[in-house]
Amino acid sequence: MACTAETLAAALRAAAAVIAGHRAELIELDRAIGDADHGENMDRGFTAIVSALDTAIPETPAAVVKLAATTLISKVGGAAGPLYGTAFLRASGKLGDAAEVDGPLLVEALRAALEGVQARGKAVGGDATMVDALIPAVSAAEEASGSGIAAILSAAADAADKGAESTVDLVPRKGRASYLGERAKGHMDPGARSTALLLRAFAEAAK
Amino acid sequence: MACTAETLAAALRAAAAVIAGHRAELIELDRAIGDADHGENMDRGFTAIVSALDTAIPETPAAVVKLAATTLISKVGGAAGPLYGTAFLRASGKLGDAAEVDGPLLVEALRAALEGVQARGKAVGGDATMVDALIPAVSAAEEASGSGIAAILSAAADAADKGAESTVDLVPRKGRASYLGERAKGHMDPGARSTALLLRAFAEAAK
Amino acid sequence: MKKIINDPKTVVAESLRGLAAAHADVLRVEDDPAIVVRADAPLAGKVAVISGGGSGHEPLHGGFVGQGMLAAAVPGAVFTSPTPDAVEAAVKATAGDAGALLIVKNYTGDVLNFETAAELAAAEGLDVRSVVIDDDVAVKDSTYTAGRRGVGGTVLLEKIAGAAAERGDALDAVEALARKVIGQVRSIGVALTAPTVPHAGEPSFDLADDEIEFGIGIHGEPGIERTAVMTADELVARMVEAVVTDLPFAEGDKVLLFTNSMGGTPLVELYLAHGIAERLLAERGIVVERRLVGPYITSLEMQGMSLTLLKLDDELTELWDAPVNTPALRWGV
Amino acid sequence: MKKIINDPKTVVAESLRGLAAAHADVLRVEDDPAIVVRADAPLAGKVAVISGGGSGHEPLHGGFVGQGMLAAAVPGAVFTSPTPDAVEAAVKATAGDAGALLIVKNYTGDVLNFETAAELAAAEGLDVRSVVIDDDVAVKDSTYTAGRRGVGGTVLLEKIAGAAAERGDALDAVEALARKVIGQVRSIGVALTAPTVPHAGEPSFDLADDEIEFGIGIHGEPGIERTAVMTADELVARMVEAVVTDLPFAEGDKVLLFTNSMGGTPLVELYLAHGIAERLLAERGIVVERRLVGPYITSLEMQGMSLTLLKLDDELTELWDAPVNTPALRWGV
Ligand SMILES: Nc1ncnc2c1ncn2[C@@H]1O[C@H](COP(=O)(O)OP(=O)(O)O)[C@@H](O)[C@H]1O
Ligand SMILES: Nc1ncnc2c1ncn2[C@@H]1O[C@H](COP(=O)(O)OP(=O)(O)O)[C@@H](O)[C@H]1O
Ligand SMILES: [Mg+2]
Ligand SMILES: [Mg+2]
Ligand SMILES: [Mg+2]
Ligand SMILES: [Mg+2]
Repeated sequence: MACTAETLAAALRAAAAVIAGHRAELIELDRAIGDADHGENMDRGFTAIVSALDTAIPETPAAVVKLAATTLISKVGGAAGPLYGTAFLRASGKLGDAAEVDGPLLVEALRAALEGVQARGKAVGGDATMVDALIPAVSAAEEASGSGIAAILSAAADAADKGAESTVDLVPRKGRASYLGERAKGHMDPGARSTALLLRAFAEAAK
Repeated sequence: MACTAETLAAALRAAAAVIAGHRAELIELDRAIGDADHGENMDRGFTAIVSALDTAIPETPAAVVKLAATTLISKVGGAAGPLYGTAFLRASGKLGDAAEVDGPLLVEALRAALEGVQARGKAVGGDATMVDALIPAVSAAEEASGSGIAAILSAAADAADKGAESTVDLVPRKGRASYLGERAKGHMDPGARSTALLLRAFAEAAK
Repeated sequence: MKKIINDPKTVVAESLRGLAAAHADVLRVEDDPAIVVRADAPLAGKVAVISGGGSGHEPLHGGFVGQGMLAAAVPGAVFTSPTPDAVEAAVKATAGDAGALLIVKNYTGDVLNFETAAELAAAEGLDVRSVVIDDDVAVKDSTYTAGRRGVGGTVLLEKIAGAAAERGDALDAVEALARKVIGQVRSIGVALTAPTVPHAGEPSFDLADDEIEFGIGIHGEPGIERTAVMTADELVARMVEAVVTDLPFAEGDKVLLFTNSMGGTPLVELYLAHGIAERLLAERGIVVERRLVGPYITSLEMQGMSLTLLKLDDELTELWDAPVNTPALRWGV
Repeated sequence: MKKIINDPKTVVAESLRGLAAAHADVLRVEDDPAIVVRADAPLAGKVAVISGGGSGHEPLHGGFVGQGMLAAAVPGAVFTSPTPDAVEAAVKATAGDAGALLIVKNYTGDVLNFETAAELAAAEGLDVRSVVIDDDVAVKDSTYTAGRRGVGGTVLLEKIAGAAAERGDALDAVEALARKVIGQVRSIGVALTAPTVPHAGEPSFDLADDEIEFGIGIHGEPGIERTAVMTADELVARMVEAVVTDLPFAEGDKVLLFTNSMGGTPLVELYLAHGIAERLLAERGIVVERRLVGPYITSLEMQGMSLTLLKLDDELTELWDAPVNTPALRWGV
């Protein structure tokens, strides 16, 4: 499947549906170790992305991703808003004016997204944040970079799932969950989970 | 048993112990149809009576009852404080300067107490208040007026128990419980219950 | 029961110590019997406006003691009206030749204890009057009840009577004004949860997760009906309807709208409800000229709210706007 | 969940409508993005002190907008920090040549969103500074946490910075003063119950009937330990100890003591706790010169309280005493 502005928009719509379906789960994860809003925040943001896409789909893949970025920044709030917003913004920056995104370009964009999140939030691997889903996802994507878009995203999503899973045993050091210290052990980080959900939705959409 | 200042003081101490023992029950009754303070109020008042008697027992029965009256008025508050206070005050008025209270005088004092409560609170029989325990108690006392103090008080206590029981089926028209209307049915009036408890305590003390 | 207390028996006394420490510039607390009086009492040449009742409704009444409002407050045990000697002590601590006005909320206990106090004070030659406020439209005022309860209107009455006393009105005038306020103020309350009285240790009543009590008093006493939860729009519409149709308030009337939290309802919800009430009153052509929004007459931690409407005229508005300096209400000073 | 709302998604917007209706003399609310600004904004020649954060902590921040305090407040969704464009809109609506100071509570979300807003505003040539308040001693300030949270001290900071701006201090001076306040204010909080976020529908955490959370933030986030209930004397002693030893506050220090309810704790308990804190500070020779008692920075209906101590000097005391006219804090006007 070609990765154009149109298919990217469709993937974002698919992601919005997945987030809406997991809204309660993300709230519950955040309730356990944070402030019970991550599902609501993500749902508000992706619902707004769908509305924006309903009005008009920008011409280039970069513009679509940038629209998602600015919408997330202006609608989500909380920690997740600026972090995901920056991720999409940096990814968009990589895409340039390409009319279609190929495997290697996608991998570059994913790497840029990760770097953006780390630049903004200063979290490293093992801090029990969305970074723990993103780092293995980007590595897996890089390894699969020769295969097609769908395969790359599938590999990333698989790795993100494992990464999210790994946060269950970690003591958080960033974000609200860090206040809990040892007590946060046994809970999956909501942002890591939403990262894994988004990558899975993109992978499915690319099939 | 002779009814002197000393024995009256002992009866008040006995009554205080009974009220303390039923504090939780009276709170619970008031919780159901009022504001959950009747047991606390009565316990505060009778505890204060015991303290006052610990300092000095007044010389005459009238003075002992008056001490109880003024203590209740200044310590209980709520509806029960002025009502019981007035009851004891009127009863004390009847006792004059007698050194010992006999059956007929006791009955007169009980009647005066009832009249005092009704003068202050304007409740009539059937309004589901302490008056529903007092009316039959005074009638029973009057019928037993020829027998001894103990027998009079026993008869009054028996009648008060039944009277208190009768409030279960009534719709309250006075005090806080009246706001509940029909919904108060099925609950015994806390003030009627405390009246019955007091009379029973006096009857036991007189044995 | 989880509360920040040491012992249910000493809650009120200990709380008053904190009140005194926090607001020494405005008031002082006297012990045994416990009363809260203006720091500058007794008040020479001015009527002493005094109120009181069971504790647990804070800031009412102790939080309204100060310049331009109450001369003294008489706190009883939690939810239990104070005793006559406490009320009498408050009169003696504050009232001078100008006399005193007792503001009594219509509950059997308050009425009986304040009545007795007024008699005691009168017997000592003091000029003491009392007014009974009964603004709660949830109770049918019939021989089948103890009559309408005194609720939210009490706060407005204390402010306005206090302002009249402060500007030097004589006792007759302050009393007449108080009766006027009572005649044109109406309230209704709802409870979402029950309060827990410290000495009782458990909630005062049981309310299911999908139920509310419509028409409660300030102890959560029931009124009109126990009903299913509803949206804020529906709830406030029912409340406005109950209050407006009772007086009734008519198109063109100028009013003060008082949206009160019963304690546990957060401000975010209270302002939401207030906004709805403003809209509904505007739709009826009733002109909201003044407003008060917040937890001013509460029922411990009970969640719920009340709406109070007072019909204004120029005099009442002027007295409402007059300077006041108390722990809970302050402006112009 | 029982709340006086229509729809979790519109709670904040509807609540702001009520706030605007209730306090039109002091503030106005602008929509999309939602911001609360002084009625007389923009402020010519004066620094605009602006704060904001997730909603659900009312009266913080909207209730502190007005003369002598905040120029604008930026309310996010409940417990969710606002977005950069909302913060930027608040800056543009209020700031003039004198610039703006953003007061940011130290939470990852607030810091990231306000930082971005400051960059956006600076890019448009506005002089915008920001300070991050982190007064909560319950959190160890280490690389293992997001750092200390901004809690009760925020209220005092907003008042003092607002007063400095009102008297005409330049941005440099207001910023320096804000940093001074942040350097000498410390807080600790406890929770007895959990708040319920409207969109979540159930309590944010589970606390057993005999447990309290010692060292909570304003969303009920945990801190030091979950422990058994204790008496008010024990609890307040632990809180005072935690705050006093942190700065530390020493014998002879003059302080402002702020005893804050987290929302659901009734005033009768709060004043009781305040009285204990006053006594314990007196025993340590710490001189309480000013106090604030009430629900000023809350966590919806959560029961609990916080204690905040600010070390005073003549300048801070003068700025604290300066006139303020906002919905929730008012004196001298
Ligand atoms: N410094 C950080 N770096 C990376 N991710 C972070 C950081 N802080 C928080 N997060 C992520 O944000 C998620 C929480 O987002 P959300 O609940 O929407 O915001 P908030 O914490 O402000 O309520 C966390 O689960 C975590 O994955
Ligand atoms: N008008 C009245 N006449 C007689 N008894 C009354 C009246 N009003 C209330 N009572 C009695 O007082 C009792 C309640 O007392 P208590 O709970 O101590 O005071 P409060 O109702 O002020 O909380 C009721 O159960 C009832 O028996
Ligand atoms: Mg969160
Ligand atoms: Mg009672
Ligand atoms: Mg009572
Ligand atoms: Mg949040």
